[in-house]
Amino acid sequence: MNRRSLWEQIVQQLEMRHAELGMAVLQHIKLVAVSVGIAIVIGVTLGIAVSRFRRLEGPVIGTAGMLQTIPSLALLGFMIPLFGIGELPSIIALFLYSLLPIIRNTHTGIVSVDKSVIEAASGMGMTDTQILFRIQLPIAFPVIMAGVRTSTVINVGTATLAAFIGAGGLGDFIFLGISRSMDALVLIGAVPAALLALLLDFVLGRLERAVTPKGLKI
Amino acid sequence: MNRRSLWEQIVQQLEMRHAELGMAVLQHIKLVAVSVGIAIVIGVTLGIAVSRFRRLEGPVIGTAGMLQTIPSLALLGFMIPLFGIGELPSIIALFLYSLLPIIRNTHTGIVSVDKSVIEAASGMGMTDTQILFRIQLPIAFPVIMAGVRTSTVINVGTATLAAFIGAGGLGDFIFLGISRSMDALVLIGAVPAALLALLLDFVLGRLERAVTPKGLKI
Amino acid sequence: GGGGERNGGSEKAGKLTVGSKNFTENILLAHMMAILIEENMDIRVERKVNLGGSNVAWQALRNGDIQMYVDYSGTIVANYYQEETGNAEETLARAKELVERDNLKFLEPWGFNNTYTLAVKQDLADELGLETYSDLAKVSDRLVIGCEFEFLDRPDGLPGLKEVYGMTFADEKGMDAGLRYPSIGEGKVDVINAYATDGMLVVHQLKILQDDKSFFPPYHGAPLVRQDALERYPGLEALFNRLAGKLDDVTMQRLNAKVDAEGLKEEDVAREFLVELGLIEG
Amino acid sequence: MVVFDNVSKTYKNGFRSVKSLSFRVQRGEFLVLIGPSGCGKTTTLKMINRLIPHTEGTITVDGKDIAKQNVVELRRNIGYVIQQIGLFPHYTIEENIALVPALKGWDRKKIRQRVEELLHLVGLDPAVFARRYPKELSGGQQQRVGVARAMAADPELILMDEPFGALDPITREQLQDEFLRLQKEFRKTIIFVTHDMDEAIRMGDRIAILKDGELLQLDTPERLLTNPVHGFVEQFIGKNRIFQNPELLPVTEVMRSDPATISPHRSPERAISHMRQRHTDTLLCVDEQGRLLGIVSAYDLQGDAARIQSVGEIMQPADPILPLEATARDALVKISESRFGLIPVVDSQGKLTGVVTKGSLLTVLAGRWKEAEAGVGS
Amino acid sequence: MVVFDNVSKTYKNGFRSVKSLSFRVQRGEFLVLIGPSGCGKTTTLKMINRLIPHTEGTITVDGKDIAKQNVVELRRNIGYVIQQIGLFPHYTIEENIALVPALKGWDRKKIRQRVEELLHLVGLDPAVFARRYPKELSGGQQQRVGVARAMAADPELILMDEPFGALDPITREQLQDEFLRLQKEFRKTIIFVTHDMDEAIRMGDRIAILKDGELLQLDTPERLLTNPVHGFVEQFIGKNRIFQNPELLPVTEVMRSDPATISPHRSPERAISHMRQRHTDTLLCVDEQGRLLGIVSAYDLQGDAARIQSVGEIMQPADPILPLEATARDALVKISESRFGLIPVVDSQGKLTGVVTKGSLLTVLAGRWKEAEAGVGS
Ligand SMILES: Nc1ncnc2c1ncn2[C@@H]1O[C@H](COP(=O)(O)OP(=O)(O)OP(=O)(O)O)[C@@H](O)[C@H]1O
Ligand SMILES: Nc1ncnc2c1ncn2[C@@H]1O[C@H](COP(=O)(O)OP(=O)(O)OP(=O)(O)O)[C@@H](O)[C@H]1O
Ligand SMILES: [Mg+2]
Ligand SMILES: [Mg+2]
Repeated sequence: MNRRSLWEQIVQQLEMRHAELGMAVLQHIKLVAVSVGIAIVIGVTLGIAVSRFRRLEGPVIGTAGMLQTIPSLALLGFMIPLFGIGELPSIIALFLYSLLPIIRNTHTGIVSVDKSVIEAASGMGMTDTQILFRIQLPIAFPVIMAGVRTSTVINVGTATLAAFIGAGGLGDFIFLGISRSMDALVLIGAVPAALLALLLDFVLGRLERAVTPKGLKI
Repeated sequence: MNRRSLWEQIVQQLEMRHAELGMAVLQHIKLVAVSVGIAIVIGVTLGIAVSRFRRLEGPVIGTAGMLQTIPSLALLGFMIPLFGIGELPSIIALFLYSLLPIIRNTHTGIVSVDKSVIEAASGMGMTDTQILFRIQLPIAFPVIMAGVRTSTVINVGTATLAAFIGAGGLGDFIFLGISRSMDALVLIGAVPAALLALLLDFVLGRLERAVTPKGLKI
Repeated sequence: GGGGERNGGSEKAGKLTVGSKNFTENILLAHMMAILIEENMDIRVERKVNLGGSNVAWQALRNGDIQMYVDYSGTIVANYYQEETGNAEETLARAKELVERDNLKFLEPWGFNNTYTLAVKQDLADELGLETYSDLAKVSDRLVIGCEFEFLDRPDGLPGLKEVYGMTFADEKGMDAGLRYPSIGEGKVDVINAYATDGMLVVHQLKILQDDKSFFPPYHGAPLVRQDALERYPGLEALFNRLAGKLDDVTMQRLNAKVDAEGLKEEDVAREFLVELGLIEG
Repeated sequence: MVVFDNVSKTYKNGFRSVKSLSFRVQRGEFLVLIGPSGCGKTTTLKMINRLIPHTEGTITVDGKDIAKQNVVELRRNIGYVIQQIGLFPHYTIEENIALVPALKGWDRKKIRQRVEELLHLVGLDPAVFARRYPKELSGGQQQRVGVARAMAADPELILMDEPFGALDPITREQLQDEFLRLQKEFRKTIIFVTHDMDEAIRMGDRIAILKDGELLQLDTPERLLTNPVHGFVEQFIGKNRIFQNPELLPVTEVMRSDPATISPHRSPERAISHMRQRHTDTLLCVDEQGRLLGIVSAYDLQGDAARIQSVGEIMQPADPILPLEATARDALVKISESRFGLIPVVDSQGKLTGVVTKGSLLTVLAGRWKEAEAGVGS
Repeated sequence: MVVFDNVSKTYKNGFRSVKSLSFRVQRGEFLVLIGPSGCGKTTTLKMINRLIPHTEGTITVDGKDIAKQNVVELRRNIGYVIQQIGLFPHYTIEENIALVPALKGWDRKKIRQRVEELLHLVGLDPAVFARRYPKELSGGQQQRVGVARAMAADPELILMDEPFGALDPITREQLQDEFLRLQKEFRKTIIFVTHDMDEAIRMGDRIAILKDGELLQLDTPERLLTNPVHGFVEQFIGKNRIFQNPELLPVTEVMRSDPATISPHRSPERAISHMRQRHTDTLLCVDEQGRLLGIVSAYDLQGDAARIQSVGEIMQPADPILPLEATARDALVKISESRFGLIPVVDSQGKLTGVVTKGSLLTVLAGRWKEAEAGVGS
């Protein structure tokens, strides 16, 4: 069925669509950045809350988990009456999907901090909040970052679904390619998405290394 | 547009489809159990490898991350020529999607184990393998389990996509419901999926608690 | 199914897998094929309905994971083989010709033409006096269109429409097929692309506009079956041809709506229709 | 400042690690908790800052029941040196110490000064160590940082759990000295856990001996040493402790209280026969009130016996002499200066109460040594 | 067994924590490493089992260069007590101790027995502690488990980093005794880090004193005490150490080497004038070869002088006497038994070499005490 080689097709499609592709990449980054950004803030907060008030653990992590099980199409569908179509519902959906790894790793990271360090800190009269921000979060940082990085990478993949609801991004190319059986188009969308995931993970890794205090490095 | 109330619709659909629903739930569990099972074995192994040979970290975690970015439709599409449709390609895809949180948390968990404990262990002549299995893995267990639980819950959601490729499961109901705008059908698929996620998370949590040695509990 | 004895066991017991794409009509038709086989031949039928789109079904068929499903002439020509479509007869002939390359056979169409069309809400149509695509073109700069990705991109989709009718929409939103109806239902878009036989048109009380310049190619639906299956079960082709021409657009729309609007089970609707036609016993 | 009233701690597994503890620590007092491993010292300490909640009784700090106090408030004013050291691995040494002052809102310059001051105090050169991370320090260096950190915000009450356990004697002694100086100067109240009796004796105003969660004795080091109320206390103090710490032993313990005396008016003959009777070659001259006047020796007498009427004429001034409050250590140091090999001990009125001889000193010291030896096998 | 040849360690930040260390530890020897906090003791120890790689020189264990040996093999045969204790938090006490034997494939029953035996050895009741987790133990209890764990598989060479640092004196002494007994009985080679000089003296066959990464002196406790080669060593040992450890001081240091002697054939008159001359009231009788025969006292002489021809007739047997190898402690213990307030010291041929008197003892002991006092200010 391929009258042209895959490579020729890719070149042809890229010639035709390079401007759109640039836009799609930018749009994809925007979707990921905004949704993960919010997810970090909310997810870390919830993770903290859960590690502080143990009875919240079931409800919060359970809810975040249940959100993960809602297929994106269903979630997007439910959102149309509330938020319409386009960016907003996509970002909300992506945000909801990003929560679980961040919440769970924040929680696990915090409760794994060495007890004698916590004891020293509370023994010197630090409030729970101070212990949290100055001791637990910095020491739990690598574990939390593992959650954030997982979440971000998954999010780059999930963000292709924004195409379903008219929010653009690289998903436009991929799903178009799929529905038209044009592997070239799929690749034009999928390769930048994969590269974007690698790039974001790399940047977050650098950030992690830069922010992790020297004393915690191996 | 709904001439019957949502509740009536649900009742009607359940009456008509309860047998299929039961099958779908079992099928869903099978897909999740098999794919997560394999992902735990391979993911933990890779996580260990990555923490042992630090130069593997980039390639392995990068690859697992890139896999996450491939939209499920594209991944499933690529797999048809190789594995056809049905269970096998679904399980392979689900397995691939489950790797990242497990690999990453295994790695993070292992490298976070208290240095003086490792020093004591290696100082008494334990081989790296013995340290791994008797010291690092047990102590990293809560962090690894956080990854496994995240992965499992996400997997329950992703497994709905198996419907695309004829592997059945709860996705059949959800996607039919979506394409027909029948919330009742969506719910009949989504609610059991959510409950399944909760149940699996609960079971894994119990398992975690049962297996975590008393000395590590808070 | 258990109608094996009726044919006196002349056929050697075997297995066939019937597939379908992931929309109501295609699922209904798959069930019809399956029921016909079950009721008339001593063959076990497996249903792999609701596959994720044309592409999945098409690949599964060529792989041999399924032996048959219902496809459309325009889709075959334009989508799978990426050739120009012509009028109904040309397209059908071309489709039949093309699939032979892949050892498939496109059987006789069952009657309906599930072509693309454009739909707006009834009240908007009333308000703006919309009947035809040309009417729509005049006010299109004030309207937002929501459509499937492929429609947005295919030369025989929106780009061609814009050229032929001179439409210029205020915004074009590509989205998943399943989300078009809720989007227009909630007023987030004004116009959507639809299929002529969609049951959802009835549900959402949408008005189908007239393709007054006959822009869209024909999409006549017929079973697409693997050659090897036809050879192995010689009665098969004749069995399916019994339905040829029996399902016009209106009938198809009615059946689709039974599932989409009334929430009936696809298999039940299919069986009921076959009984109605007298092709199987009730 | 700190009052325990019938305080007990029962762990979840039913183990009672502290049993009905009652004691009172004055402001400015240095109390040492000591006892065998696992006797409940750490538990007692941690109950004060509520790191371990007590299960019975009441603890008050500064007159306020700690159970009813805001726990952060309570701890903010208590310095705490944890047994496991527990430095913050992600902070440099400097940041570890600066943390509480920073939380209390001190200004940067003051904090910087304080950190430098404290690092010097614990014997670590700020130029070398301030920017290192805990894992780059030796065990003893880490421990010292832990001490500096507890003192950073200048708390009134300091709880210290074996703070010098990992230090060599020189560093330890320097820190002990600095600490005592600071404590006396600023009247800090300190509760100090140690397992080292020497340290306890050196540092403590009072020492509490715990065993199996019970308080056996709480007393000043001197009274504890001379008056152990319990066999275990005695054993724990160590039989040869006194021998090693002659400054803790009152001179009255090493003197003979029946010195051979004579009135200065007596004749030399009388003196000689008295010496023979008492098996001694020196007599102490005293007046009617028993006040010490001088010393007469056999050698002097033998030479001059014919020439004189009364011993008073050849009596030598008694030097050195020791007051009643003197210690065995004073006696030890002075006995070699003594011409006669003995030192008279006089009370505040100058009255002779006893005499320390080489023999009496050695008898007591060696006697304790022999006891210790006998005790080893038991 | 362990040989250091010019070994140095330079950390990544350029800090040299161990400098050109060379020494040799014999099989069955107990070597103590001691020195101030941060001097490189832990570093030295960890270089032996390659937990810290040395950057220069060679270390051999059992004749093999450790750098060329399989590291697991090497460590498997070396017991190691880590300074931070480092118990495995997820294992019970029992499991912590049983781990290495289990890895070595011992059978269950043997392991069980060994665990019980070791827990008893370190003074923890297996019934109470075997099933607890580390966090449920006090600091000292955890430390003891660490010691038991290192010994579990009965290694030939044991490295111990401040293993008794958190223990009270009684528990510590018990463990020290047990350890010495075991070491002598099974000829273990032990390298032991401590900061406690008493412990070093008590335990070590030889003691190595480190400072700033350099080896200042490596010697037996006796030679170290009497012959410190370096001002710092002397300071570190502590001036009053001898006074506290009379068993370390040879009797020759506290005796007078010019005892007043007399031949048993001499007349009583001659003896009395000799006594007066020497300011003493006892004379030691010796034969022509200088062998000790007995003691003559002034009191005995005064009574019997007229009745006898030679002092030999009233000479008393000399008891107690001390051999040359005796210590000041022996002298201290025996002096009070002595009727005459002195103890003759004889060599192996019975020849008189000196005499210990109360005066000579006190002079030496008090003299050191005074030195110590003078030293405090410096
Ligand atoms: N990772 C490191 N980087 C730089 N210097 C280090 C590092 N680890 C230790 N040091 C330094 O090396 C020196 C020796 O450390 P070591 O742990 O051997 O001391 P130590 O003799 O065991 O002291 P202590 O009795 O206090 O335990 C110390 O001054 C310490 O500060
Ligand atoms: N969580 C716990 N559960 C049960 N028993 C405990 C727990 N924590 C401590 N104990 C026990 O309580 C007793 C007192 O412990 P504590 O830590 O106060 O001892 P300590 O006097 O500080 O000893 P050390 O000098 O060894 O540090 C010990 O016997 C210990 O085993
Ligand atoms: Mg303690
Ligand atoms: Mg050390």
